[in-house]
Amino acid sequence: MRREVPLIITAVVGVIFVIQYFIPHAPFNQFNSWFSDWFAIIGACAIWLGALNLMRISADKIYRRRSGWGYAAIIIASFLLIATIGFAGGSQFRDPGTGFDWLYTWVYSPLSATMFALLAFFVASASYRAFRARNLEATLLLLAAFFVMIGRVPVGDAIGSFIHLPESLMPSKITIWIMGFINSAGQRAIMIGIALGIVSTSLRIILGIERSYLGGD
Amino acid sequence: MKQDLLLFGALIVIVAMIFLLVPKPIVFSTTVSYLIIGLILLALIFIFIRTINGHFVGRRIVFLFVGIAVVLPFFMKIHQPIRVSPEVQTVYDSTAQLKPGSKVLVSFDYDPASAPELQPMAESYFRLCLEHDLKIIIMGLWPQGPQQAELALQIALADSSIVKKKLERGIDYVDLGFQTGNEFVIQRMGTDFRTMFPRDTRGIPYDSIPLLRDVRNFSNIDYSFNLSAGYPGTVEWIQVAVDRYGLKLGAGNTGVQATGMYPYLRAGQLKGLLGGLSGAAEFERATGKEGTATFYMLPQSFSHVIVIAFILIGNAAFFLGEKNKARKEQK
Amino acid sequence: MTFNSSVRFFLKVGSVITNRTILFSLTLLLWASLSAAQPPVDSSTAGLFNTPPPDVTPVAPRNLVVMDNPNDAGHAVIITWDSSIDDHPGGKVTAYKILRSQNKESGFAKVAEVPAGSQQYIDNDAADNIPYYYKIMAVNSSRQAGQLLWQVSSETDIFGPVESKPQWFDMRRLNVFIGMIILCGLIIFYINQAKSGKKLFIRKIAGLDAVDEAVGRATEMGKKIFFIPGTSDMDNVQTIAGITILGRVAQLAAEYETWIEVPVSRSLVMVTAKEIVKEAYTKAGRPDSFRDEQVHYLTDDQFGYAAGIDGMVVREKPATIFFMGNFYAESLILSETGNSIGAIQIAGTGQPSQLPFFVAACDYTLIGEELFAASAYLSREPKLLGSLKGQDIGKAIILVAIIVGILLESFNLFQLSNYFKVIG
Amino acid sequence: MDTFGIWVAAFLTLGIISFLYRDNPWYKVCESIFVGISAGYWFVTLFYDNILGLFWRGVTSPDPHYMLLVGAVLGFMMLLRLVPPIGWISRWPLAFVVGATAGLYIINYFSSNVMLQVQSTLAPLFSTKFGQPIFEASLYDTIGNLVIAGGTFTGLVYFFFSKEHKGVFGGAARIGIWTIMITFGASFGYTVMSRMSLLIGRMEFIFGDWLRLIR
Repeated sequence: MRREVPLIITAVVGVIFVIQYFIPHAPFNQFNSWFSDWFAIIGACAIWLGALNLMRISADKIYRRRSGWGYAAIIIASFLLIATIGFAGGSQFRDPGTGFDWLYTWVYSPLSATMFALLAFFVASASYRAFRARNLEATLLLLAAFFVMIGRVPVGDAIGSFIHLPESLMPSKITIWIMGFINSAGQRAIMIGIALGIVSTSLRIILGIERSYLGGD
Repeated sequence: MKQDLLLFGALIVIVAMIFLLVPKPIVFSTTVSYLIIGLILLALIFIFIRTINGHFVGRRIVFLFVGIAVVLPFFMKIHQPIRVSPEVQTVYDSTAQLKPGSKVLVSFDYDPASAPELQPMAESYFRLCLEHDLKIIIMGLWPQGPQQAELALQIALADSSIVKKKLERGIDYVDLGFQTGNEFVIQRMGTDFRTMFPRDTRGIPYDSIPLLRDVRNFSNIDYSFNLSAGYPGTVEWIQVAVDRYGLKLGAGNTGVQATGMYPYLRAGQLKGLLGGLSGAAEFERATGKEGTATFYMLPQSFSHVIVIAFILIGNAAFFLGEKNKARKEQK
Repeated sequence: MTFNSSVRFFLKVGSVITNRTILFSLTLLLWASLSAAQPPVDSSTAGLFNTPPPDVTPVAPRNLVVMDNPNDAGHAVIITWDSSIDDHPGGKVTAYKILRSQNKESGFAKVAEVPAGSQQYIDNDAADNIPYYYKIMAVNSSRQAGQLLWQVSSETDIFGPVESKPQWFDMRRLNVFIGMIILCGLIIFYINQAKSGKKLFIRKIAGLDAVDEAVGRATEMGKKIFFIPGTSDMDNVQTIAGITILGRVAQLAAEYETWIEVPVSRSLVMVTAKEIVKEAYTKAGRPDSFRDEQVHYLTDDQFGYAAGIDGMVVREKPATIFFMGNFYAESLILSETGNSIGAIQIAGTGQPSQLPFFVAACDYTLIGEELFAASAYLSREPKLLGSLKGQDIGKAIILVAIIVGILLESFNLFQLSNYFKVIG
Repeated sequence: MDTFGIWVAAFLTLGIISFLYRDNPWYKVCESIFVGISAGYWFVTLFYDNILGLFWRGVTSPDPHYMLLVGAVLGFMMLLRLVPPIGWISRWPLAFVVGATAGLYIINYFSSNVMLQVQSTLAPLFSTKFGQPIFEASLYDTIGNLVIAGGTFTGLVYFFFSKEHKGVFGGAARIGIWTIMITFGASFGYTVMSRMSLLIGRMEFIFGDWLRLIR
């Protein structure tokens, strides 16, 4: 019951979802959108498990006075704050002017955007450290990055016309060429490879060969 | 801990000083701007010499320079030339060549986190459509997308040449809002828009909106522009709307995503692409109206130069280091 | 157009007599007489507000074909026609009206109006298994300031009956079907062959050879191992591939008695990862060492998750970090922070846009397909290795198709790419 | 309220940026707020959008979608994890999700990534389109077409697992990994751009909206 039933479910559902693509007849044409709805509902149920886990681990930290328990308290407090405001707000909870919207605009968004913006710094430090012409592969990586970087800003072409480069060798032109041809080729190879890997992995899952996601008995 | 508190204190003092003492806004004259650039260059040369002597700079120095390179150009007055690349020109041409009254579907598939790159595109795209009397249909596959659309729309509508046209919501443009379901939304729109968007954001039924009277599915859309920052986004639009329903699609992407779009661009599945902030700036150039993206391009160029400078420094040090090593081994 | 005017047209054309014009004119005459023989039903000149100017009535379209729309879920009839000869820019057709009835004699109602130039309409409102009759009306109308000035039209014959039906197989996708059968067949074939004991070679994958070393180093240093399964949910095969690798890594960690911690951003992934780690500890013979808090949830939010992990990384300084699964922009935030504390980092993702960052910031990176090969590589289970072989043969077929196809197309011999088109 | 909001946002923005210097209490506070607020944000949003909006409204509408009940049953089974003795039932919905995902992915990736990408790779080398005169394309396009064909081909060779990368095959695989490395470099360089723009956006907030130093 604990292992066999799930394996059968996976196999049957897997096959149905493959063949639905070829069958325009009802109900097969509906499966795709049904699944997206179902998954949305399952996910919304499952987030309770995650939220409870977060609360439990944080509460445990506070209870045992582990290092940084004060920050665990902030996690619980901010979670409860937004959840309370959200649920108190009813179905109009995120309309402009509500507390939820305020938290979204002035707390959530700036935090998100700043975390995202940290990437600017990390991109710089990563390229400073990693882009060294150690061997041929690393040199190619470096050169491609270099050309695309200067080709994507007006400064690149300004330098190009300053040293009288012919039109076809302008950094922006080289960038377009690299992006349009070499990059397309590399992306394509990677994409086809990934697709084959995904087909194979999915097939192993449907056949029940890859079953570790089910855990033990 | 003590050190941290000291630093926080210093920061508070600086902020207070800025608020109380510094005149606002700050604008550097061109001479001062070039002087600052010179100083930064000197600092870089200093770092370069130190690195050659074997003192590698730490991450924090790199961070500091990136910060400076992004912030200082805000106050500078320097003009830089911008060239329009073909994929950007295609978006412009495909849109500008539409007959007045043609319907353009603009999907907003991003959130505020990607706004710095995509918002300028949205603004200048709306402006272009409205100037050419195209009818705009707005929708979003990301929950916060339509809010971003409204922000961009307000800016485009406030443009003096567009105010004159006295455009009306529901007749010249309409916002259908957000719908959950990712690519399935696109798929269902392939047969009927109405099933996915029974009402617009104001709650007016689909059938009562004059603009949408003859719009049933993608076959009634003359061009579509998708602003995307990830999933669901341009890839899904291509896979469903373009491949299955033959929609003509152009896209504005974040710089990261844009690389992945080139295969589609070459395969002709995508008609035009604005990639990242430079794509936005080029588009502003193509439309002949410079805006936020062009203003952002200066810090952009600066920070690029800084990153390239550090790559060069790192490589020079690496090569000289190798040479030293080889010399030692010979001895 | 009347018979007389056709004749006049014929005479005019006839003044320059060549073989082609004779043929053309005869065809035209034949058609004109046919259309004249069937007086248009609604060649009405019914002026609505104004009387229309003379000679504005368009000729009805020809060659109407109505049939069930193929390869669909039913409820659709496809109607095609050849444009009216008056349908050209500046011509006498402004639109076509499609009329439908369940009765051949009467009851025709408009189902749609399409602009001039159209030659096809799909009626998506048809009920299944009900016979319908169709006719098309070429319309010429004039408007001024939104007001209809006048409208004239002429109709075709009635066509039908036609019934809409759903189909059981989408013939347009036959090529995808055949391709998929071949690829899946190959994989299954080689899985079976591997089961029967045939030895299979697998090339070295550096990133996976380093797993032992990475876990070992954490053990030596007495530090933790972090395993980050990405920010996608269980509805992504990359996540499943990632947490499959977690099983092998966790077992190794359990054997070495090293603490492995898995912060996740999706609740379903948390549930699954818990099962997997627990099972790994059981397999390693240490079921009691497993602690529930080893796998814990942070937040569904991409950047909230990254902020949380960054904090954990700098505070707990793990010796080894694995990134396996689907990543977006957080990839570099996480791996640069990991790099700054000097952890060994092994990453794997099938997200092409994030691979460059992992390559730059991690010690080892599994590129795309290598991520999906990892579970076979690490376990050396024959069945899994067999599937890799099947994949490779599929790849070989693609390579041959690329060479042959490009050559054929280069010399204009055959357009092989058409067979790879995905329609519908 | 907005002025206060700007100050809160500035506090949080600088707090996150302070992480670049090193881990510190300010960052820790911001991080904890971020984890808590974002977890709560999705918790609330998913409840309203998916459970109330999608499921409840779908089932109670005048034209009810009873198929949504399947999702609700599966979701409920998931929640049985909270009852340890029958927690194993939660494997059923999981098996369902994994099965459906596997099925959908086989098809989606096979049709979009294999078929379509192969289709676009199969293009004439010396002309822009099938049916055009054979040597019609410019040198620029011809070289490009050769690069695409060769790069895709050798890139795929690199991914072969069951054959040792030796001899001619190994040579092709090596060219393949070069192509892939150039691709990575190009993607990286291209990305630097958009990462910088994100930072520019944040800095404009700090120096413009908050400190009001920019025109």
